[in-house]
Amino acid sequence: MARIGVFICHCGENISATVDCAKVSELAAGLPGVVYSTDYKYMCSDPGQSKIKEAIREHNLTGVVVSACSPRMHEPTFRKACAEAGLNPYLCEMANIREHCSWVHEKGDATTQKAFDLTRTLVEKVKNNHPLESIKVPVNKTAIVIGGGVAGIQASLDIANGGHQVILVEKQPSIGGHMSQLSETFPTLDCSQCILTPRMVEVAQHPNITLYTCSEIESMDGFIGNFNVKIRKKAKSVNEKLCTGCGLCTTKCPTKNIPSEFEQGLANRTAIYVPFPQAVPNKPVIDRANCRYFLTGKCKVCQKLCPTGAIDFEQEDEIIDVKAGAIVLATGFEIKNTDFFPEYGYGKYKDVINGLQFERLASASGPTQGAIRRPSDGKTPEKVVFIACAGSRDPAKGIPYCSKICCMYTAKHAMLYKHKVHEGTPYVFYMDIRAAGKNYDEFTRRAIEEDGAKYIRGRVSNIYEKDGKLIVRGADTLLGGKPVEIDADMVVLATAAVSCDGSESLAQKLHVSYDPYKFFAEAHPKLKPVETNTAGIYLAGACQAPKDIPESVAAASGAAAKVICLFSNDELTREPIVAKVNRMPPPIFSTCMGCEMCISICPYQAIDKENITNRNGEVIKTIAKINPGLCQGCGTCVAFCKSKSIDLEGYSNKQVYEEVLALLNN
Amino acid sequence: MENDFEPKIVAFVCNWCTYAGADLTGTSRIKYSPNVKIIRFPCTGRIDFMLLLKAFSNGADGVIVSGCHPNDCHYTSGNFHARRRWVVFRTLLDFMGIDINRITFTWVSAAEGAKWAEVVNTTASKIKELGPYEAYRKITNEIWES
Amino acid sequence: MGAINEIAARLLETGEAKVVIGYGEGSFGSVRPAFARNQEEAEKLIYDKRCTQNLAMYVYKKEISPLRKLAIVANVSTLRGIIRLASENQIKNGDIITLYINELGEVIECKALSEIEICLAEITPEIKPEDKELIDKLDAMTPQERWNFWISEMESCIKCYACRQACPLCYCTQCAVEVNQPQWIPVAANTSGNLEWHITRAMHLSGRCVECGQCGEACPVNIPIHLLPIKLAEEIKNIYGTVSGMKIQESNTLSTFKPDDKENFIG
Amino acid sequence: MTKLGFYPGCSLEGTAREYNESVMSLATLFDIQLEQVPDWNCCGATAAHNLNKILSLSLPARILAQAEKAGMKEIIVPCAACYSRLSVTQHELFENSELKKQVEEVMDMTLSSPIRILNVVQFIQEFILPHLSEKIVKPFDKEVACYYGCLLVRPHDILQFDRLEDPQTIDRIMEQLGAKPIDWPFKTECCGAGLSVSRTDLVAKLSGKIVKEATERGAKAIITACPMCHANLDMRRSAINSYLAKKYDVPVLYITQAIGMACGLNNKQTGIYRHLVKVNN
Repeated sequence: MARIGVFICHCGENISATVDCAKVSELAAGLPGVVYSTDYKYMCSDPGQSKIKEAIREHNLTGVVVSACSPRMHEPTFRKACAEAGLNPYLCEMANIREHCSWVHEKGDATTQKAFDLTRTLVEKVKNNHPLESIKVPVNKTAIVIGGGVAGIQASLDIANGGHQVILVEKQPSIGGHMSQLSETFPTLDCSQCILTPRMVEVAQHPNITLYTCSEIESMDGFIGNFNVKIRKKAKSVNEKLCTGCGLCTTKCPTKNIPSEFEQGLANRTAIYVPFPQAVPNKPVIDRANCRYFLTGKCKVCQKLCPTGAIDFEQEDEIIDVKAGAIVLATGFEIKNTDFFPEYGYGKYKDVINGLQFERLASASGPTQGAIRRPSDGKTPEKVVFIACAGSRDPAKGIPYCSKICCMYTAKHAMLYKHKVHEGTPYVFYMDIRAAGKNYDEFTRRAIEEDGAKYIRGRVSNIYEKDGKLIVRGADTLLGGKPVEIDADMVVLATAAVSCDGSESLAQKLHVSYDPYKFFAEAHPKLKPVETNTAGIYLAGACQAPKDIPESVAAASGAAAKVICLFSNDELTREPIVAKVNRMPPPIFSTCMGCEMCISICPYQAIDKENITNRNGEVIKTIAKINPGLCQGCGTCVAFCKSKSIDLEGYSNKQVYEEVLALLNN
Repeated sequence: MENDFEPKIVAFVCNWCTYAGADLTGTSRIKYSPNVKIIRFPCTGRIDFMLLLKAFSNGADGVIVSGCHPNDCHYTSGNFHARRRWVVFRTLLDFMGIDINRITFTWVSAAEGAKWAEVVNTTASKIKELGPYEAYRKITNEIWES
Repeated sequence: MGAINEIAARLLETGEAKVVIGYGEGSFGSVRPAFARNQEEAEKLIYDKRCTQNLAMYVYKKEISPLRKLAIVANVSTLRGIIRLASENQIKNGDIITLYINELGEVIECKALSEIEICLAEITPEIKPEDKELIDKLDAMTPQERWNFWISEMESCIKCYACRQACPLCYCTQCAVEVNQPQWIPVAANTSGNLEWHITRAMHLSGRCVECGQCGEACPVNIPIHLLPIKLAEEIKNIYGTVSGMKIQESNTLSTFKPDDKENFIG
Repeated sequence: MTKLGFYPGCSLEGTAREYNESVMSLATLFDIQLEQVPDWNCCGATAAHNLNKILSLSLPARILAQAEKAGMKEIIVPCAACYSRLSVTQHELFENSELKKQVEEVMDMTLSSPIRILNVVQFIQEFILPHLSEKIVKPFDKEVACYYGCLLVRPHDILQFDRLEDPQTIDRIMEQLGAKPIDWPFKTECCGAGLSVSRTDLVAKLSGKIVKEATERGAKAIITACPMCHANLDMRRSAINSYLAKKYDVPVLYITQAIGMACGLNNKQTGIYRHLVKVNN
């Protein structure tokens, strides 16, 4: 006979403000099989958990229902408490009366009734729960880090220094990411490359790190501790083993006018190229889309020049199979280009540039060696207008969020400009100055007060070219919306930071959630900021949301710590939510008829055939068998099985059936 | 005329997308009709069509079935299998004259808290307009009357 | 003596088959299934226009199954039933010799399942005109009228499960209707339980039904119950382009998918 | 003969009579019959929509209901303000059933389904452009400044017509006529609109900018599709010129007039003789 305990949480006033918790408890006490029922202010607190533990011991409970917040929040907490009191943790269920009830309905009888209905439903479920044992699975102690920007570099180094193998996968020919493009960094104005390149080299030289550049994730299956990943290593047309990185090949390439990605189109590169001088690995690759040989079938100049015979036009993409226990996503962000803004000339004015382009102009290693010159005619601009929130915080542009980094880097840009062009005037159009961070506000104040950047609070409505000037028309909202017109020489748009192209398909390959803007979603906005909903996959850096360098690095180290925690176990326990094929006494053995249709339905190839033999070893019957190590518990086979021969622990036919009945029959 | 019929609606949802989306509705404090009550499943693939029948035979006036958007399934393909199952099931129910307007199929992701509220509210108001599922009640009540 | 009798006699004589499942004369001008185990019985087998029953349902029955190898006299729906059973691993290649009688009345002896596939490749299965007519009629009705139609039929169902027994694909040793933990479908015959049973049966046949109509034939109270799986088979053909029981390597339509499958009803 | 619904609105019967004349002549030339919405009323493009929301919706809703009653599947609305009011109203009502109910009660008519509401540019694109090349007798061989104003493209969410900040459709049509549209930044600049009467000084300033910029960038004509814009740029030219202290004589043409001229219609047919700024053929 079931002996169920019911615990109703007030969650401070989060639940009790709209639900009469005492009444729910009282009603629950009257349910058949419920021997104990109570309510308490904070069930998840220590005293709250003690109440549960005491009740389990005192009333010899066979099942526990905690009606509180979402089980996605506290199910592990309460299951652990039950286990500590000697009750199998899988005999504990939660009714979600906060997110699904108290927070979404007005105070009243209907809300209290619903809280009770949900509680009753879970009481009926828990009556049909079975004690389950966690499943142990081995952990492969190799991590895959996807993306080699500063976050990916940090995560890789941290995990590698923790003594584990790391496979770092980078889409571009070099690691370094956006940080390698930056001139100087806020709020310290230290040189970005000076602090980043040593770490890039460290990655290349680290014995625990394997680096694949020009590579992307082809597919993934498996689960935490046991991922199988296929990496597509794209043909570089240069044999890395033979290449010494001398760079001779790049000197005579006849195709010299390809806009350099690294220089943001402000300079050109050749078809065989090293993206930038400090690239890691520092070996050239051939851009097949632009290479004369691949376009016309003639040329091969680089091959003739190469002293080691490393140029290989026949090289093909390679698929590398790797096994890993954890994956860190560090794919970063992109910025919107100027062509996103019709009102600012949608990219047709050469002297309207984006923030990254300005970084290259200001960079000592950039196309102008750090001199601020406008792209159209190379003249030093006397008036530069910086426009913050270009696209960001603008629902009409589909980007309602704040890109977070622009306020700071725009202040930095204004400052760098003023430092390089003393007689120049920087104007900054802004909506708000968001400078929360260590030494950040001081930094923006400095830009305004010491370097004399002219900050104008207002939006720019449009920009047009006239007589060699860019006419910037906006409003000064601090002066009652007074129209402002500036005849600028150059305009820098702090364009919105957006998720990378392809992040949606990567998320789908890895089965991680993403938000409407295709940034990867964390498992909990506050308490699990570097985890994803898929166990074993973690987030680092701006692939989650716009982040600056310190935040990206912090998140990367956080993700690395999570990976190292995971790898500190040889085995990990998994929830035993797996499907099972029933077994019966002979001569039936199982009601499974061996139609094998479940085999094709299983996304994890977890179902196989099992032969049942007699004493002589003859096959009497062939039935389906589920490998609990591979099964992830989706239950698709369960709903599909015609003879009801498969059932799912934790969501059994009996449990869900009783839930439906209990929910409706009040 | 005020319609004071309060329909009973059961929502069968997957844990990873819609359940989490409904959590987000809560976290965002978006209000919706209390008529809908959620039963949690690991995946839409787990939702047996027979549960929908059981819901109607136990007095539900409407049903919502919701999971991850195509390609977003936590288990890769459970929702794809479910989708085919629902296509066939709907055809059958419609062929038998069962009111398919009482079943809402939808995809609600973990980020779509507002969409969940909208799904619930539109379903609830639609079912309110349709009224109690008397036709089905009639055949289930017969068991007790005979 | 016809070709069918000669072949049956030969198979039994050579021991290639222990039993030949076929048709024999019944009472009052009807035909009945016949099981020939010797020369004498082989001579009594007949085949004519009346032989429409799908005999594939016998091949896995516990009285027949141990007699494998079997031979079976087959019309098109029997062929499809056998192929479908093979694709669900209920028959293995070599278990069964099929004696298919084609349009011209010729007997085609298929020893391997692949030979059946070749016969089927020439055939475009069509549902009976009277079934099509009734389905169209029902489709033209309002949902309310369809409901009334089916409920009045369901009221007369006595849950004898003859429909299940007659179906070549209902081979489970434990049917979903017999599961009592939970009791998905009530044991007693009542309208809602009957409705649930027939919905379940149709769903379990979806993507598998070979459209022989035997379930409807078998119904003692004449419910056109075969229309349910047949309607689904037709819809599946329209939507997914798949036809069950034509090829062994086919997978069940409902245990496969395409990412861009139709979903216009999902919001 | 193609038959289409037609809503002229007040401007086309008053200050923009020449617009109406040119639309009608063009329709005749291209074998199109424009049938007026029976018993049409004001579109509500007045101060009313700042004061009484239901009234401002009910006025255009009645026009839509009248069109629906007359069995019209689409209506051509040359005036940009009318086009905006009708489109916005239709959108709001079919998005919000409560509001729709309220408005239907007010006008005592019902709206069953949305109809297509086409502005003059869409009308030209769909019904004139396919046959245009065969009718051109005298290419419009001039630099032109295509001026869209605000109401043709805003609110973009609802109208979904052309690029919000840098519309292109009139430019493309003018190219078909043989014209060279200039690249200029003031395509959707404010002309001063309804301040025409109350604050002519402001209109002179705002419209002045447009006239000046177009002239300086070499335009020989300004092409418009809105009676309000036309009024401000043409009728207020003397105010503009005295504000700018310079005589600007760039003419302002409705797009339908430009097409009419290229197709050999006479001044009477295109109505250009009514303009205050003289048009040289």
